[in-house]
Amino acid sequence: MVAPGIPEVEAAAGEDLGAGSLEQAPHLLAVVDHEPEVAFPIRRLRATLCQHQELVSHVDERHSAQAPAKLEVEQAAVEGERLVEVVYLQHHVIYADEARHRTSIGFAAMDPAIELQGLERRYGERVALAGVTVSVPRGATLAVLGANGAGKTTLLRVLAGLLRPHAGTARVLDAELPRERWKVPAQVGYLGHEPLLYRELSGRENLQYHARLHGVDGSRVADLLAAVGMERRADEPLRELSRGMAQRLAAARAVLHDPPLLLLDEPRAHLDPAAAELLEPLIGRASGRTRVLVSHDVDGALAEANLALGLRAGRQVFAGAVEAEAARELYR
Amino acid sequence: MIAAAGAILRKDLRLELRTKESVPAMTLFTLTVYVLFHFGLDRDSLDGELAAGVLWVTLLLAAVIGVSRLFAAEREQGGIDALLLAPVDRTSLFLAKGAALFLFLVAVEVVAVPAFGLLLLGPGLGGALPELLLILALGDIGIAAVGALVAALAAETRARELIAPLLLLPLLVPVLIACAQATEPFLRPDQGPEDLGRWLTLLTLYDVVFVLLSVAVFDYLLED
Amino acid sequence: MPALPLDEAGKYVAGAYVVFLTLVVVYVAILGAKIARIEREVSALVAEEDET
Amino acid sequence: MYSKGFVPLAIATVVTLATAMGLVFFYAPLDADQGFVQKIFYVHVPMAIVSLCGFVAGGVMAIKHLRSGDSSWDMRSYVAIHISIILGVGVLATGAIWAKASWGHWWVWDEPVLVSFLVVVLLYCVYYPLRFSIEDRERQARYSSVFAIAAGAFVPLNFAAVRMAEAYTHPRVLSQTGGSMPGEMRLTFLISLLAMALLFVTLWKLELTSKHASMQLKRLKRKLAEREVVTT
Repeated sequence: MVAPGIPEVEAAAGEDLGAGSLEQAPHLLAVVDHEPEVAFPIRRLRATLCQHQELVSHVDERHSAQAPAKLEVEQAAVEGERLVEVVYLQHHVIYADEARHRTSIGFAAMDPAIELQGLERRYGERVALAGVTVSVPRGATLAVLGANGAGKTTLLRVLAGLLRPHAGTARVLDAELPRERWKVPAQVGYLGHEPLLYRELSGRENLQYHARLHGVDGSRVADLLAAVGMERRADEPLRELSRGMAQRLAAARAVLHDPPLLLLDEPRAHLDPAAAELLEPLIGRASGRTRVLVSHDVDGALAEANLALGLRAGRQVFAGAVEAEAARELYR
Repeated sequence: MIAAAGAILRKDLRLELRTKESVPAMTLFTLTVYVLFHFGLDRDSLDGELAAGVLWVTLLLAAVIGVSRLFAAEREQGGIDALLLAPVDRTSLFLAKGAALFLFLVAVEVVAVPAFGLLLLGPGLGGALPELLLILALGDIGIAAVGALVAALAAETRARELIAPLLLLPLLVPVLIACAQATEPFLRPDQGPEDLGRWLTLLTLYDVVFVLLSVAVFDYLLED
Repeated sequence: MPALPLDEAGKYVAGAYVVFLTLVVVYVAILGAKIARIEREVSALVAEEDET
Repeated sequence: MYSKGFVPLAIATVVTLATAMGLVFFYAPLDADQGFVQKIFYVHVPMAIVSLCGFVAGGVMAIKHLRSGDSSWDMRSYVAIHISIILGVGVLATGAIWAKASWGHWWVWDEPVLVSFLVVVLLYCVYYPLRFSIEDRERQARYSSVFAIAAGAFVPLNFAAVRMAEAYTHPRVLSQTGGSMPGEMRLTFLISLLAMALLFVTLWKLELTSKHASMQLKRLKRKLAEREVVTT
């Protein structure tokens, strides 16, 4: 059922995608639903998708009494060789998970991973963040852009539950901040400026310590050390390693508990291209995780993001799709 | 909670073994203070009240060093953030830090108390070893509980090097009173326990109050 | 300890009560200064608003 | 916000204070062995009791703050501790004068109230540097509350410890313990205590009102400043 689709969406697809990006990876997106009351979210979703051109979609909207969607999703997953992302409604997440499994690619449910409404945070009298309103679907990447001191790191720390929001509402996965802060740590991987590792301990010891804190099996430590290419030097104390190596270990630390949400603060700082490549499956787009990415590399960040949030002096300048040229305005 | 506390404690002990920051410094400090007391008091050997006072004041001052270093690694290397990013209770941090401080104090005393016996004490120490160990243990629990709380309180302030000792020492006055009074009879030439029970009761009460209190309030520290 | 004669004791008693009263008066004076500052700032604000 | 019932309270405070003073100097009998010097007792001891209760009350308010997250309780706790420290300094000063008058020394270590007070005041003096070296408002409130709770629990423990130590090394029963006082003395003492307590509450409310007013003023200024930014 993937092949024919709703004409208007196909038309949109044709217009929005340049030939080049179609060849690269036409992101097909199947939405299957059978309940009339969710027609609205589908339409909203479609609108969102049209804004984000790399997420061109096949939207199938059906209204039948029962909900035998499983078969169709499976079919979509199998048939859709080009099915890169399956966006699915929360009613059928269980089926969508199956589809995800078959395609081994991420999916986004309509239930957003992050939903911020008028978020505010002060330091004493100084306002660090105000009026931030953004919604990030599951599996999507949000690029946070802005000059130094614009509030990017503050936003990440609020999302990580390290800072308490002072006003507005913030929902991170299924946790309402700050009331349900305790739910956040298990689901969030945070990679900030500091590696959050002890200099006197080796990479392995550091990761084992974090594995114990997270209640993760120790065998994952060895796997991750291999994945970040640090096996050979895993037993040297951190202070003897270069900043880039520490950053690789920090990335391993951030994904130790396989979190669905990653908060990345310039994750590729200090990394050479090879190392950056190596970390791609862990913290890159292909990891299938929802990501919030703070970066000063406007083009790079926009290329791997589905939506962007621009901050200036703590205020939101834009949220959603944005042209690189407009984003660069932030730094002027 | 216990598992997380265990993980933090193991990490702290491993860090201490590797950096040798706290315990050697604390031990060296106690020995230096003995020398200072020798010259300051101009006495070759002490006994009774004076001996108990010198011993416990020295141990408390050494504890100040331990307390001021207790959160140093966490503060400088982001350990607090890492902990808040892990699904663990902050109470486990208190338990781990208290236990670490307790072990540090025990390690210091293993050297410092015999050294006191050798350097300054007139009468021998051996006669009342079990009682002395009990007093030391109860005193150390009190110091560890209050020390971990104070270290966490001071960790986030600007003038933490000043605030930690200024907070810690008055809070430890009851420990000093009880420990010195309880130890004193054993350091007299005519050894014999005197009112040991009431001082141990006071110490136990102090330990219980401050351990429970710290567990109750620790959750409010180290957040945002 | 024999009781001090009245003239001697009077000095000390007076001293103690003077300490107490001084504390209270100084405290109230400081509070008064604070309130005066608040009053000044409010007046300044009102004046500013009147101008605009 | 904090000024409700302030006028009757202030009047009651002044009346009770005046009554207490009158009773102290014209009604209470001279102490059998201390003579006129014993009059210091009527200011020293009530001040000590009220100050201690203030410290403990500060701890209780701090518990309320941590429980409710309402920062006004932190303010209440802060002001209670602040006034208690001032009274504590008064206790030390009057205690020293009393000691000089009755024992000939400005400081005596075998007076448990005085010694405990020294320790307590030393501890609470650290409240200010602790509180004001934390910039973030919320964290300041939380850390101050934790301190207030720990110190509040410490106060009675410290008293027990010091009293035990003094009683052990200097077995001497003080003549001014409540039980043995004659009726007139006791009445005078109780009125003095009441006056001191009322004074504490009055000052507490006064300080809170002033603090609240200046906070409101700051907010108003910020609002006006924001409005100007918008309009220009």
